[in-house]
Amino acid sequence: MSLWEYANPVRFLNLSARVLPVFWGLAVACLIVGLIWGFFFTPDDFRQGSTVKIIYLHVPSAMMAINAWVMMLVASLIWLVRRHHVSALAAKAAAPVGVVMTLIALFTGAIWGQPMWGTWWAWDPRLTSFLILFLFYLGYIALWEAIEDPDTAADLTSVLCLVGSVFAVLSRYAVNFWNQGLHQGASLSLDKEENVADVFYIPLLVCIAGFVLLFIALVLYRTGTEIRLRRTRALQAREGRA
Amino acid sequence: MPDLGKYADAVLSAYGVSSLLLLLLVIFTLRKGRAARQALEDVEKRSKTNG
Amino acid sequence: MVLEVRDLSVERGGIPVLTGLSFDLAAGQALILRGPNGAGKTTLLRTLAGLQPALCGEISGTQETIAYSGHSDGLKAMLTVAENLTFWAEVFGQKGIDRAMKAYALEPLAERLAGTLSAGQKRRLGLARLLVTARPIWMLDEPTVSLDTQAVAQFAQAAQAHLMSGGAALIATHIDLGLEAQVLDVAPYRARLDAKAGASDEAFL
Amino acid sequence: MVLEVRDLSVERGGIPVLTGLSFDLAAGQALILRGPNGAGKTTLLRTLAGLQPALCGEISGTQETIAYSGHSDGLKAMLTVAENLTFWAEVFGQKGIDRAMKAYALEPLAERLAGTLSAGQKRRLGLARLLVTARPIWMLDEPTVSLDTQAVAQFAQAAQAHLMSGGAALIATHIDLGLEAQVLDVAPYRARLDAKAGASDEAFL
Amino acid sequence: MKALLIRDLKLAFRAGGGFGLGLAFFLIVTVLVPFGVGPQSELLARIASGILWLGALLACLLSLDRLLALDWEDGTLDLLATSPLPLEAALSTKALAHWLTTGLPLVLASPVLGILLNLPGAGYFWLVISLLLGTPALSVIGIFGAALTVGVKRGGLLLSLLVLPLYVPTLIFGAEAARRGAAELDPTTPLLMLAGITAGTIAVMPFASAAALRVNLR
Amino acid sequence: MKALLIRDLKLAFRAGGGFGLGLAFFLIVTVLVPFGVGPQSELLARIASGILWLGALLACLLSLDRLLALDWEDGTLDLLATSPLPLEAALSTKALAHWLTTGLPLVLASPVLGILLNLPGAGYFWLVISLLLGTPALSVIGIFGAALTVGVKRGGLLLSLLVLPLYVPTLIFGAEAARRGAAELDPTTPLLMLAGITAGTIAVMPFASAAALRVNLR
Ligand code: HEM
Ligand SMILES: Nc1ncnc2c1ncn2[C@@H]1O[C@H](COP(=O)(O)OP(=O)(O)OP(=O)(O)O)[C@@H](O)[C@H]1O
Ligand SMILES: Nc1ncnc2c1ncn2[C@@H]1O[C@H](COP(=O)(O)OP(=O)(O)OP(=O)(O)O)[C@@H](O)[C@H]1O
Ligand SMILES: [Mg+2]
Ligand SMILES: [Mg+2]
Repeated sequence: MSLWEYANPVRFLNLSARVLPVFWGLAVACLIVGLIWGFFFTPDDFRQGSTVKIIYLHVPSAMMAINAWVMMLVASLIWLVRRHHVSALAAKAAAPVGVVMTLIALFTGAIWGQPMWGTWWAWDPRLTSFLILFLFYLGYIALWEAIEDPDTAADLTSVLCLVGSVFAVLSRYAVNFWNQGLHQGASLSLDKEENVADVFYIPLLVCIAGFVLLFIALVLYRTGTEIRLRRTRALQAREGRA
Repeated sequence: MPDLGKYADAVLSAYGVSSLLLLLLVIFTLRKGRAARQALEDVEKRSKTNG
Repeated sequence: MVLEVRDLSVERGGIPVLTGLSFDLAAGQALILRGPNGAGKTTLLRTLAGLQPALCGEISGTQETIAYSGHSDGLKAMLTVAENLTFWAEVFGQKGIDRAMKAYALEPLAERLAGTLSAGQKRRLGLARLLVTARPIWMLDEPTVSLDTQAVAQFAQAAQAHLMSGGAALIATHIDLGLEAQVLDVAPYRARLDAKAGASDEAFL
Repeated sequence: MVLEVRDLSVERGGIPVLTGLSFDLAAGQALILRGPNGAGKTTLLRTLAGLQPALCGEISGTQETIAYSGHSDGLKAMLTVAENLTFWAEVFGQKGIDRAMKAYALEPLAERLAGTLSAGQKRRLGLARLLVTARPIWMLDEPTVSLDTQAVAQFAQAAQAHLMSGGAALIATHIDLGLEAQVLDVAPYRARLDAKAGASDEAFL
Repeated sequence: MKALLIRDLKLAFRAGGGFGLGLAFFLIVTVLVPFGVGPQSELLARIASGILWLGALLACLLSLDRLLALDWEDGTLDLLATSPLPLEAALSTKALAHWLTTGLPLVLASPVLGILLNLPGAGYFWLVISLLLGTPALSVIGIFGAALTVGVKRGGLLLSLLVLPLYVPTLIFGAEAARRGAAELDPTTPLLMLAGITAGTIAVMPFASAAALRVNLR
Repeated sequence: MKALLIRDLKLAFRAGGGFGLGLAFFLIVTVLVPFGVGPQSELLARIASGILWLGALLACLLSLDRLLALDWEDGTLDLLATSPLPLEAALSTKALAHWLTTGLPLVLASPVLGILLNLPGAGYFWLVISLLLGTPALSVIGIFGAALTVGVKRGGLLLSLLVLPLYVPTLIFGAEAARRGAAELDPTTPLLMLAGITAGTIAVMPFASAAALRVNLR
């Protein structure tokens, strides 16, 4: 059986009904374990003091904010090429989750920045391109909301997602060129010397897993909601036509 | 409760706001989901009774 | 046959509106679409004109042959009558608007801005546009709205001339045009509510 | 007499269009305005409705008594049919839209967004609005454009009921409404080009 | 009037209705400024309160053209003008709806955007106060401009051109109050002027707007 | 195509057509900035080139919604889509017309407005060059946004929201080049990047725009 068959809405609903409890459970478990571990049972960093605990929120949410857009990009491509409705609806369902992730990352980053850099916000390349990503999210959601016909909306938002991705990458380079950075480098890459120490590293991984699972659970659930709304709409439309 | 030192405000508000945002997201998601389920059931019931 | 339609289904807002429609249109023939409000005449015409995709079925003969005229006329309020017509003539690669101006008695209005015309005068200008497209198949959606009897006669005459010269026309209307033509009532083709015709909503039923 | 017009001149774009028009409208009476395209029917109706000033002449009886309906229907695409009607009912201080919905068979469409209606359905909604204004004099500009025969009959019935209950109506149209009414042809009142009627251009003639 | 207010709010919140777009534009202008003038935070801090006021003004300005134009195009204004509601009341109601859906959100969002521009700590309070006092004037003046230009096809930019000079006093006093607040000087005088302008425009403008609209309708 | 270009230019120059309004908006934004940030000339000189770029961008942005919306409303787009002209060509032509009536005047006016903002002498040349290279990209990206939102009633602000993030790279390189020019540094690198962006968007965007428009027409 090919993977595409799950793109049938009914099949998708059935499947997601079965796996959703698992994802919800795992997500909540990982988040609770990871965050409690991080908050209560990790030492303070010698330079950053207790603020290092923010890493358990900031890094996973920032990662998910970016990954959510990538997921939307893939889903949009699938919709454009294969025209599976579930795919378009999944992209629609993921966008608000992505926005909240972005907000969390922005907020925790800003709070972290105040003690670390002495400012809430700096026009650093990573921060700036992240902010632009936030704008793309807003535009994407606004476009979905503004268009009445669902298929038209799916097509147009997909095109926007594609073009937006290209420009997001372009902006990243532009911003890099425009200003030199202040923000942390890649601290998770395993081959680097200055990796985050293990005491911080393992609970961080648990938190990341928690955010990923939460994202999956939310997107599956929200996709189901979108499917139901779309079905309601279809039935109502037919009622009205009668 | 671990001793957060002088950064207590920062750390606590970061955790507070983040969990609030996540919670709101989950609550709104579930509420919208439930409403959608309800609306769909209503419509399906109607379409069955009406023919 | 200049236009052949086989087993066509059209949709509007994700819902099939008409299904199983088949008809032919020969050169020199006019076909009048009738049906109550909301039956799907506008949707059918837009589909045939290529403005929206068909759900299923075959349409042949619509490649670069269609002059479409919908509820709105595509007029620019700030261009004069003559400028409006000239623009469309050039877009369709034609020269000369005199014949069209004459057919609808627009000469006295030639230098008026289109925005200052009355409802019926605007409509006449919209219809005159068809004459500068040199396209063989006219697809008209309620062409005689707001026209007085004299203008309706001008339209009938222009349509007759178009048919005589080998053109064809498909016209949706509720009123009598004074044109001898076959009538196609679309009401019987109305899609049933549960019709599976590939509408975009169908996956959700 | 609910409406009295004496020696009225109306202008459009600074030029007098109709001059020396006098007529009365009694309760229970309908008057149909006829005239070729561009004669000035729309201009006359807008003047009587108080949307533009008259050049000269007297109009009496139009204070808060007029329900006007022009070429466009004042519908909001993003409100449902019921919401659109309710809004107008409240603006005119009325309650209840059921009668209006019923008169034009709009109940099945009540929850549809007005933007997704067909041309004729929109028009029906626009006409239903008249029934929630509770105003005695209707001024309608080509009310039956795009309507099918059934809807035209609904309109005739609603208008008849309005007249029976002591209302009056002034209707500009090119087609037959199936309504017994006096006819006023405006063509004879057309302003001559050099008519001095107080148009804003006159000072420059 | 209540019916009109509710309808306008409903329309704003419906898809394509424009709620939140003013906000988004405000956000975007604020974000773009550093791209234009460069990212030096000390420079940004100096221009922050001015730019925020300017951004709020522009966001307001851009939403003006949907204020009346949509109602004009679909004939609603013709019908409203023949309805029992006086045009002055209708326009005041529409201005109120505009402020609720555009001005108020801008006021609430301004502190957050202040962070992006490095607004000095003392500035936040006075920025919000000055915007709160000033934005109603922007809506009322805006509706006057909209009434003036409603007959012009796609008058958006013409509208901006007409309204901007009228906005200048509000901007001067508003930005001055915010700037003084940020520099820890006393902002009372400009704030009083601002309040005076707002009160004056609210009292007078609806009549001017209704007069302009009546001319345009004929 | 020539007919379309001529018609668009004609319409722009007719009353209410919008020619010069972009320019006026540009002027007004530039004039308002001193009211917002205060009149210190040294401060203004530092932000001048950035503000001018920003003003040009906003002026461009505001004229976008008349780019397609008018043709949509009166049915011209439906008719164009059934005409022999490919939609890609039609949209490119419209973008060209937009640039000629909006972008080019902005470029020509920018030195004059530079004086108002105390732009340093070395900056004028590079400001004009960078605008000349950058504004075509703004028009082409803009028409993409317009094609996306053309079905949305009065999509003006939504259009801004969608287009602005797309404008960011152009703005960064353009303003950077102008700033470097004004500071007597070497502006070649950003100018090259700017030229690259413009060339790339001109090559690709018409296809994306036509695709979006086709979706909207159906
Ligand atoms: C508003 C301010 C901030 C924003 C918008 C922000 C944004 C981001 C983003 C986008 C990432 C990349 C995630 C990924 O590539 O998967 C990230 C990672 C990270 N951030 Fe921040 N950040 C901010 C402030 C801070 C501050 C103040 C610190 C600490 C001093 C910090 C520490 C980190 C760390 C350690 C990582 C992980 C780096 C990696 O492994 O890639 N951030 N942040
Ligand atoms: N955007 C839309 N979304 C959903 N349904 C729509 C939409 N537009 C039109 N419809 C519905 O599609 C059906 C067909 O409409 P269409 O405009 O083709 O009718 P028509 O035959 O042209 O009617 P009329 O004689 O009134 O012009 C109608 O029932 C209408 O309500
Ligand atoms: N803005 C304007 N400026 C100048 N002349 C105008 C303007 N609008 C309309 N006219 C002219 O005024 C005259 C009267 O127009 P009006 O719209 O009243 O005619 P009508 O009788 O309603 O015609 P129709 O039957 O076509 O609707 C027409 O000759 C028209 O060309
Ligand atoms: Mg129709
Ligand atoms: Mg008329």
